[in-house]
Amino acid sequence: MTILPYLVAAFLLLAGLAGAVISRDLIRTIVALSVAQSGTYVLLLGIGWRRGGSAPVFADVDPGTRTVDPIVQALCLTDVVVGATVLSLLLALAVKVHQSSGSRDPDALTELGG
Amino acid sequence: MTRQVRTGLLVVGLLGFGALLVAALLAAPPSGRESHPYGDAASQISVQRQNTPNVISSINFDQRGFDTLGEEFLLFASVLGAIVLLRPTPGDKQVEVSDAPEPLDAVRALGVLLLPVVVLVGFYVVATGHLSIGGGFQGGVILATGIHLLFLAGDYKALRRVRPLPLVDVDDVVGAFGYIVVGLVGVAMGGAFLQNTLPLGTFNTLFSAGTVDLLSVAIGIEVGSGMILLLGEFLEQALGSQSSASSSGAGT
Amino acid sequence: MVVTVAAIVVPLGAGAILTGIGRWIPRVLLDIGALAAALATTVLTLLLLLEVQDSPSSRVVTWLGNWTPTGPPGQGFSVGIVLAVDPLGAAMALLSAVLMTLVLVYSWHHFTVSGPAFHALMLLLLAGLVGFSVTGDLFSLFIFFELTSTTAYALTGYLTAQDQPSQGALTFGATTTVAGVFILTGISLLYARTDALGLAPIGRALAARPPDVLVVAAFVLVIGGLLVKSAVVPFHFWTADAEAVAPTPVCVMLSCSLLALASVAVARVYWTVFSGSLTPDTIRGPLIGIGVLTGLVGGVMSVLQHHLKRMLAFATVAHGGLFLVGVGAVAPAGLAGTTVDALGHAGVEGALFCLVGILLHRYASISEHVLHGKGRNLEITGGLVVLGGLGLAGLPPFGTGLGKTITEHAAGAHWLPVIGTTIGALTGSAVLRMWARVFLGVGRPAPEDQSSRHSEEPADRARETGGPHPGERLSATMLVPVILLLVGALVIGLVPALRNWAAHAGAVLMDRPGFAGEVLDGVAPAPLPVEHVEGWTVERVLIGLIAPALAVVVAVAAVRGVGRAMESRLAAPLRIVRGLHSGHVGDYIAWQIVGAALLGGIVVLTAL
Amino acid sequence: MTLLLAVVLVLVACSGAVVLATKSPLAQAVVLSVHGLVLTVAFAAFGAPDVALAQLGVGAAVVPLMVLLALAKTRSRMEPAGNTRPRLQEAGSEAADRDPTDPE
Repeated sequence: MTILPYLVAAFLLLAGLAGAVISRDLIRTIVALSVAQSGTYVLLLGIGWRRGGSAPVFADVDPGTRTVDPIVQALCLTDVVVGATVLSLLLALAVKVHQSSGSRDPDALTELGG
Repeated sequence: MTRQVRTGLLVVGLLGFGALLVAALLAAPPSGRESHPYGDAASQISVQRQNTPNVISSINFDQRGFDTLGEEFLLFASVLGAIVLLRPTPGDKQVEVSDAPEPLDAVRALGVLLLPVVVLVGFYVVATGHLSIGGGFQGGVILATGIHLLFLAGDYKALRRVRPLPLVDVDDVVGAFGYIVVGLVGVAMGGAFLQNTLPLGTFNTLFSAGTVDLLSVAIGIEVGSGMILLLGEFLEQALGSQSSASSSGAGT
Repeated sequence: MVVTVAAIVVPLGAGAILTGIGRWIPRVLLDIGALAAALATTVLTLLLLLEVQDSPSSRVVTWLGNWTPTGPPGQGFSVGIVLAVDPLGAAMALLSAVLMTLVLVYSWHHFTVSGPAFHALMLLLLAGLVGFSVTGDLFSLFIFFELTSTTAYALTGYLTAQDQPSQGALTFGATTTVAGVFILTGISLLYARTDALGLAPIGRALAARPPDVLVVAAFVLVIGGLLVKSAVVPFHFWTADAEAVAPTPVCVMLSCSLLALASVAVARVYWTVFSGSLTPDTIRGPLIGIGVLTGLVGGVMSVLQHHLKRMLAFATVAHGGLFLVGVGAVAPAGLAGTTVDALGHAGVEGALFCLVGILLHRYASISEHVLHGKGRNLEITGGLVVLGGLGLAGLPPFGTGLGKTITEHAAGAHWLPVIGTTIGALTGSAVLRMWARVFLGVGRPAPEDQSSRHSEEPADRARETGGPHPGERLSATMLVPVILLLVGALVIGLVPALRNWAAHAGAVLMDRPGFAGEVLDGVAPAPLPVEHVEGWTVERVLIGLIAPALAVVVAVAAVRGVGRAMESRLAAPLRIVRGLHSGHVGDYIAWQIVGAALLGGIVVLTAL
Repeated sequence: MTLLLAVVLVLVACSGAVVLATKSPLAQAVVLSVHGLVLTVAFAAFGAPDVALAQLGVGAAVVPLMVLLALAKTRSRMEPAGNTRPRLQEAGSEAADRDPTDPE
């Protein structure tokens, strides 16, 4: 159990990168990158997890309660939102590429070679 | 490179890179460990000094508020960039938007009924982010998705009506600039940039935690309007305009 | 203290305001507003540099939100974020602000835009660059890295009328997204080990125990991510694709500012975070090796291009390799070489990009083939191109030449001057050959590249500049920035105090215990020994003349067609090198993974 | 609690793999949404309700929707010429997620 989150994170990361490399469709490439990004979220939360810790919100619980690490959650939270907007920018670029070249297949886009 | 070469390169790279990554993760302290000194210190400060029950909000909008400033402008830049990229070029002709085929009445009714509820929840989540689960990021996302329930309900024209893009545009700027202004409050009151110099109020009440809530609202406005603009632009692209310059570019 | 924050917040705020009001104000007010913001940032970063110079420790430390650390000396701890400006950080911020001001002046006349997005994104890019140079926190370094990436590839894809910009911007965007994932994973690993996000506390915690595979992996991930921005083999592929299609002002910012900043960031992160664990000897070999390889690949590729922006982009890659050699010298003098070279290169390369932009403005083409002989009556532009080409080759007393010789001596290997001369000769010859063909019209027209062929149709390049303007008088707003950039590159090579200042700046950056003590405990560090770096000597000037001379010879040979025989003999290996630069997103990401694996393997061998 | 977490984490890995293995781009967008939902559950199980809330909106709704819309926009051009009239309608219905797996 103690290394399972790490292994899942590494799997998502590596598989996502691999998917981005072998993809034959720019939008699939971007989706694969988002899977790789989700690996970093799992890794962050896995690192900050504390066995038996509660959520770091002290609205209804005693201030002394043991919680999981709030720092990684703050990092992860901002990253979830920002990761999405970065992906949107990539998607916009993919739309634009398709608009002018008529294809989403990176193998068919050879204007920028050599 | 041919596909075979690329795949071969990938396999070699993944083997090496994966081995390094997994070895490093095995050498890391295991998940679930007891010691989290930074996190515990942040919790303590949040609850005991800053009157902020939600530690995440205290970190995002107080202790590490500068990161959030950067994140906010990252979002702002992405939205601006996506709009510029998706904006119709002179060759495109605008096509009058036709509604998608009639959805089921039940779906439409559900969407229309849910809309005010979701929007209300969004505002609530933004406003109480310093107290309980939520805050500007989450509330903003809820607001943006909530408004787009109308699209799922098939009423794109209605969506266009309730989504006054120029206003949202202004909100986007207000959210981004508001964060800086709140940050400057700290300077105006003789402290550092983004210093939480406002009265901290009573623990666990709405008007407490000083600038945390203000910054959270600024982020809520920014995230909400940014996401609405993004989704709006993608919707306009998919449904509204159609490229006529396409044929000239194709086949090159 | 206030100045540091203001230098980041002013361009951010101005970007937001321009976006808000830009739609209702005429273009000229937009230009003035953006220019005023860039000028204000220049003044602020200049003040910051002066403040840093005045400080006895050569650092200005600002705890944001006033979260000043507490705890006994040696164990200072804070939950907040720190901006820790050292001389090199302030200088890089100033460089970015100056370049931004100049390109905004340049784009006044050159660039046809509608709406405020271009100006706003440029200012946000500037804010990102300043923040990237001054932050003392690893996570906010990542945030500013992402801010520069996002704005940069949005700006790259700005000209959406044709397919190329989007494609170059997409490969750029995808590779930097992968780089972001790398860096974030590295930060996570470091957080798991040290429970800290600041450069200083992480460095302190890592120094307390011997290195292991986690430290190596974190090093590879964070540095590997940064190396994407400093365009180092095999992470460099995006550079030419992005710059081939980016608007000229954006090319200048990418080539001259971002690349140099990323190289300095590599040095900063290594010295403040990892140097207590991974000793300098472990990274010296890998960094110098990568730098040399990058220089050679960039130089060869530059000669092979006939698309002028791609040619200059590869010249940038080649010089970026030399920057990394300076970082890999792991000594103050090495960083001094990197700094001087980076500043000189910014002047020369920035001027060349702007000059190519003038051709683009006039003839709506940047293909060497199409432009053949077109520049016959552009004497001033042509003369400046020659000066730029010689400067790129490192002609004394250009700052590029001085930086190169300092770097070579600091790195120590006796064969390095040969490499440096080769890189200078290759990149310089490409520019001089282009000059001979375009401005003199000698020889046969250049062959066409796959990439330049596509930028020929008259309508194509018109997007950036609003159509060809063949008979127009050369506008002062376009020419003055070019001249200022070239003069700057000369001054940097001529002011003797600069190189000793740069060496001192390098020593400050490398002082990990002093940095941690000042940031975390508020203890002024022990004074550093005065650095002295040798500048131009007769011997160095003579050696420095070899590269420009060779560049002229090679350029003449190329124009006369002598090179063609050699090129055909070398055809197979050259075709392979060219073929690797395929413009394919998947290829580039695959190379990133392979590069990280190789770097990891080498550092594991040297460090563990 | 830890058992739940372990099960959810395995599910996360599986849903991620399914996203990558899905061939049809439209189906992939839907599976991506499922992956986002599974991640939401995992974040909640990690004791991170704040992150889970953001992920619910972003990962399960916004990103898949944008992918769908990008597909709708880019798909139209791949169809043979002369078929332009009905394609706006199609794009709309497709993006509206009525039956995303159906190619026509």
